[in-house]
Amino acid sequence: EKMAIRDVLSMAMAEEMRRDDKVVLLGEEVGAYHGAYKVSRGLYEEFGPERVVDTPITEMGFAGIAVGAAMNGLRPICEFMTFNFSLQAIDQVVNSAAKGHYMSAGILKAPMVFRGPNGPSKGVGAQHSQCLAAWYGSVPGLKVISPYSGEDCKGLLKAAIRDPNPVVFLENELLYGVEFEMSEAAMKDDFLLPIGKAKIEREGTDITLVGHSKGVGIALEAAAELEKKHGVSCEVINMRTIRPWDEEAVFNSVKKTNRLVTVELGWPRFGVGAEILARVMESDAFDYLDAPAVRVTGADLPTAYAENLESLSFPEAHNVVRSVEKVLNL
Amino acid sequence: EKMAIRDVLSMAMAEEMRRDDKVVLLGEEVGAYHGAYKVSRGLYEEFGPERVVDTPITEMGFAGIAVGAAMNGLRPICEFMTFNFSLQAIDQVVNSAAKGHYMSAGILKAPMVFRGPNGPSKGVGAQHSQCLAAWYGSVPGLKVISPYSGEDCKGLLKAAIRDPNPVVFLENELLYGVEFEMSEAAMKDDFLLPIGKAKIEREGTDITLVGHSKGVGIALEAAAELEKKHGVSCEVINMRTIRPWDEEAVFNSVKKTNRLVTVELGWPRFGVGAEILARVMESDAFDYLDAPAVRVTGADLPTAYAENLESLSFPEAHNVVRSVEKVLNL
Amino acid sequence: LRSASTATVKDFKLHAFEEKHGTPSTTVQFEKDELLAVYKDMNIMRRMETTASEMYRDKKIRGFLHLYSGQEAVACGMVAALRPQDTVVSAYRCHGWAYLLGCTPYSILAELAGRGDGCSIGKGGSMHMYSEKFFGGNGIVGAQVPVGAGLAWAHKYKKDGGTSVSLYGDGASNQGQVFEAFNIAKLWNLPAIFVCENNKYGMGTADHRSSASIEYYKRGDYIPGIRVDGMSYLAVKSATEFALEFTQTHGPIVLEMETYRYHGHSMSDPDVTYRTRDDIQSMRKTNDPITNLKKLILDNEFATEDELKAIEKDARSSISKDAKKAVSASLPDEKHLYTHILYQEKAKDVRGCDNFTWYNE
Amino acid sequence: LRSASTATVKDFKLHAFEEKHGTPSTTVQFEKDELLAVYKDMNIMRRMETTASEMYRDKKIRGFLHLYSGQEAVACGMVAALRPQDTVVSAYRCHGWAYLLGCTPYSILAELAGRGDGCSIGKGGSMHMYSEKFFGGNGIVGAQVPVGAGLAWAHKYKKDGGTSVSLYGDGASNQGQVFEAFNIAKLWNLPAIFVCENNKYGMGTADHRSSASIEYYKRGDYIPGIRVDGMSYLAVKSATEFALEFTQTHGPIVLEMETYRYHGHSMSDPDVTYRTRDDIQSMRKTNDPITNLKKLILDNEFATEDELKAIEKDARSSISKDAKKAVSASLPDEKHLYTHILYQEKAKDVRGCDNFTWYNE
Ligand SMILES: Cc1ncc(C[n+]2csc(CCOP(=O)(O)OP(=O)(O)O)c2C)c(N)n1
Ligand SMILES: Cc1ncc(C[n+]2csc(CCOP(=O)(O)OP(=O)(O)O)c2C)c(N)n1
Ligand SMILES: [Mg+2]
Ligand SMILES: [Mg+2]
Repeated sequence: EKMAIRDVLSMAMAEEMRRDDKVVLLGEEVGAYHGAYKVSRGLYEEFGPERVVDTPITEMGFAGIAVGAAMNGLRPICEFMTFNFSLQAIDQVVNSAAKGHYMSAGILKAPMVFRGPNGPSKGVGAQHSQCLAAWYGSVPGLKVISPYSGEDCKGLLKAAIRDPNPVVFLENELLYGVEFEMSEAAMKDDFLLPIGKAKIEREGTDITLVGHSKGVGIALEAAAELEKKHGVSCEVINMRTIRPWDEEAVFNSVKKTNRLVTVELGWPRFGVGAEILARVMESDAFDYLDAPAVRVTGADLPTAYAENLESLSFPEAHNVVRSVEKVLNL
Repeated sequence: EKMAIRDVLSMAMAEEMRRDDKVVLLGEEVGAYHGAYKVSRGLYEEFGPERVVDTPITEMGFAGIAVGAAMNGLRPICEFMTFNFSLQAIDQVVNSAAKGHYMSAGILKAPMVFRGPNGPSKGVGAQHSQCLAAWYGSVPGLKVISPYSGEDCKGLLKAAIRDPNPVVFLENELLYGVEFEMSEAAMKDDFLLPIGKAKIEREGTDITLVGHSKGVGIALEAAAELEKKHGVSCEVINMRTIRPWDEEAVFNSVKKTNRLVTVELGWPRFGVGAEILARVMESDAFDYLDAPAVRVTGADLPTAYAENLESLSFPEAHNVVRSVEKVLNL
Repeated sequence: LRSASTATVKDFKLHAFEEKHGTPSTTVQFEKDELLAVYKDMNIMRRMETTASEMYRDKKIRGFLHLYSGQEAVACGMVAALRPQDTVVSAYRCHGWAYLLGCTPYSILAELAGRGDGCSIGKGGSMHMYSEKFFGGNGIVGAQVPVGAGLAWAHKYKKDGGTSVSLYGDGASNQGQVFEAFNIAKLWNLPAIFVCENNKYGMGTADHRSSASIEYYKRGDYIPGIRVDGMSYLAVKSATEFALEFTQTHGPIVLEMETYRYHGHSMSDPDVTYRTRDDIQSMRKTNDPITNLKKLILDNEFATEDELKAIEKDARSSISKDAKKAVSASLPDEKHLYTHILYQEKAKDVRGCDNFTWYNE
Repeated sequence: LRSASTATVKDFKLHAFEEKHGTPSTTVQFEKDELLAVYKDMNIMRRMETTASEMYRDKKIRGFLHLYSGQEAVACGMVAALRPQDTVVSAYRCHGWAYLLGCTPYSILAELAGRGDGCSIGKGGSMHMYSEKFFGGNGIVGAQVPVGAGLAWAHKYKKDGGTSVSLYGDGASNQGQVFEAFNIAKLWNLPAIFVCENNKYGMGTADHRSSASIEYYKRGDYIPGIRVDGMSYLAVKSATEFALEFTQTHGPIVLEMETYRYHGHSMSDPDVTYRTRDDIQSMRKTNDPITNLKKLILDNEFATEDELKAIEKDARSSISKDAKKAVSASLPDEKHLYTHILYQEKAKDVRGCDNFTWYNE
């Protein structure tokens, strides 16, 4: 069965809300309007205004309210219309939700999910295109998920909602309408995926491509092209989780393929790829590298609106292809 | 002449305020109270309440006001009592100040400085100990400075105030009271340092240590100890600027010493060291590495209050010594 | 034929006014040329938005597109009152403001089409337009309000006699930073006009669902406020003239403009869940800012129906010409990918999307 | 001797009250045992803070230390009225609240000394103390207020009859998120008491220098507010009893507690630039919450001067014993460096300060 990501996400939320009446959804336009991107379609009708709650446009306030509710027994899903707007609320995510459990030596607990679209969309300009994976990924006390496929979204959003810790769940607007194959298991309401485990999307022998979110799709596209063009066999790893990220999966793959390229849509500096390259260098996988790894990332600039400039601001398959060719000396 | 960092910073501000009457300082307690950490001592008396302006405890508001004032012809220095509180204002720094010039194709300009203590202090707990160097460092449109010595603070704060772009200037509370030697030149009111250039604090041949802020001090301490203990000659590089960081200086040093350890006080994941290791791997300096580089960082956890736990949360010279020993196989 | 006259506008509702503050005048003067020029502006603005919506449907405009139709009297009335030293900052619903404050319709439509001739060289898009006195155009709800207070601070500091105008919506009015800006503006006695353009909805949320009090002119608490008929050019002009004076002596003021948005929130808003077609139609029929102005002109015999029709037609044809030109203009030069990252600094070693793509100016 | 009585407290100032809301009573009942217990609590709180300040001077306490002395009647009066189902969240000036809501003085002093016996195992310190009903202790000014509204939302959702109390200072009152919390609390009709502990200063800034309106009980605008004599245990108790009832029917309420802080903002505040020793002394002499309570007890002949002296002495000696024990208690076990990073999950491969130091539980 094929399902669009937005429907998978709402299915995941609906199932968890059926299972546990402490699960509530709050955010701007999540209720009567069904979400700015229609991710919560049907939930208001099924669960009513007490559990699917429209908020004013006050991110810092409602994020803090979600934290308080989590600490007092609810399991809120706090939607940011986009994660760009979470910058207004990031103090609550970091200083209240993430650090509370530690500072209180276990007394405070904040079982909750912050979710919404992250990273670039199309034609929305500099203020609406930022990827926050690395920022949230750096914060101890959080878990951070960045899913790619339908199954990722189903299994990981459900796991995030059940997790007793604050989880940041980074969706991608460009994928909301994309349909992914769903296995029979994934359609069931007990389908969970483990947070912190990567997935090998495509096995390969010559080089490892590691990405998250839409970066995985770009890597897969590049892999197909490289196969065709050069007969190169790429192993593509879907990180799925940014914190804690699955080092072992990446290290093992590098040990097999001896080459590595990372793919992400965020800014290059101090990003996700930086951490991966650094960890590879610090680990025993390093000895297996036959060539230095390189990163494919968003360009190091704010996002322009015009299509031609925008398309140069975010990586496409050709950036990966070129990088692989360089790494493999093709 | 020796001067404490806090006095150097206030000297730098005073000189620039004398030079240009568009330079103003605003923030919590910067005026009559002279700053929570006495960094603005004397300014209120010399420049009066119109130019040294106390704000309410409303970071998002006064940061936005500073941005607006910069866009309308002033050159504000916006003090965050600590950069932890800048999380409440980070949207204004990123989405208004940093992106404005680009989005407007040059119409908007925000010549201003955001400054204050960044990173850990002593005994202040999890919410008051965060290093934001990597976060701000990732944002195009910003310049980010993280000085170490008295001369750094003098020359770079003055350069930041004169820079026509938004500059994030990350001080360190633990260094405020530390006295540094100031050259005659540095005591003059025309002393400027170039943003974006690193400084070799200590020449060496066997390994390169790269750090910023207090990390430089730790590296220097470790270098002395390594010299004594093993006769190892460390080259210590003070990054000074985080964005754009001086890749060339680091690459050149690595080409000479063939080994690298980074030192920072922030969280390890997606941090400053990650970017340095990644760039080294991506550059031709990589071929000169005789051993993989490793990072010394803060521990990957919120900061505990108790002294014994806190001291395990932030790197000290022994972490650098151990890392160098491993890299050099001593 | 007369060339000047006066009319009486709806009563203003006042909040926290004191004796010394005076009150805005409900008897408003106007001139023939003025009204005809404004009539032209309103028609251009309306037509520009309609054209933009068509361009969007034709996929000539991407991303978000927030249209200002229905709210023209607010921008026109305020700009009529502004003096050269004043400044303005708004949110993303900014085309009309950009037009009145210096961007040509062509440069606006070209911006929407993402072309190099756009007022932001195609780098900003619908939400990010600017001119010398217009500081945007801001896509982050509420963020422009402290920025506007900062503009006011600079006016005061420079003693240039300017006042800043900060526009925000009924939805945005609940943002904490709005209250932070209020507080500082009052403490520092800043020449700032805070303007809530209450168009009744923030996306799909009706005002009373987002705001515990919909008396937006009172939400400055200790800041005097005026509720203004935002569908009347004259009422807006009068309130703004008053407010400009006021701010130079008494500090900040809040204006609530009662207005309405005809289009969906943005072009992707199906606009079906929260109001009916009939609601919109009845507003269009009974209280449209352009129709209101037309009536004023006709009542004063400043022009005939036919003369006004001609203005409408001119607006239509000039916008249509601009639009055609805009969609066929060339894309921004690729070098603009990496210009304007920093001011007064050429791009140096800017990393592109892979390690083998670097940009230098 | 009587064992119960009533007294009349200062008039409450009310804001935005309606008929249906009723009013808090200025005639307040109390009992002998109650007052003596509160007298003991206040003395313990005061003594605990004085002792902490000494420990700080002896370098037994590090970092920040914000003392509550002068404000005891607020916490004691409120906690006296709270019911088991209610919850509380405060800022960093939280020792007194932690004590009244379940932390022993020993565990508090041990926390301040950074010891393993501390109420947060030494991981929190002065600003971060908690108990089952006390959600801290928050070092970020203003951040606790939305959190408190969230506690209230959960009460309402769970229908447990609880009300949340969120405390913030006169400085914090200007934070935007406070207004965001107000708005949502009113829209959702949350059982939330927002309490501004107006101790006249935020660090070195007097209330009128941080706040465009210092009528903090009015700053909820559309939310009813009460100004309360925060130096009177009975006034606070009465207002809180009223507010608890109120919130269960009418939603949020704002209480302003007029109080005073005797110590500097924190121990590093020299406390010389913004007020004089005399200011503090005169407050201590004329309107001290403990002295006020003492007078009430004596007037009602619930105890003799000597009996009260004995309570004071007991407090002193028990705190002194606790302090001695605290500073000699052992440091937290090093494993607690990496416990409690995540809930219900053992630390796994937590990176220490170098690549050769990793922690696992
Ligand atoms: C901080 C932030 N949150 C959410 C959004 C998404 N958003 C854009 S416009 C809007 C509605 C704003 O309504 P209002 O302030 O009434 O202005 P109007 O659109 O009616 O002009 C929302 C929720 C945003 N851009 N920024
Ligand atoms: C967001 C934020 N900004 C600044 C600070 C620094 N700070 C800590 S307490 C304080 C003063 C708060 O005053 P008030 O709210 O009146 O509370 P009081 O200390 O009087 O109890 C300040 C500025 C902080 N902790 N958090
Ligand atoms: Mg609106
Ligand atoms: Mg106070």
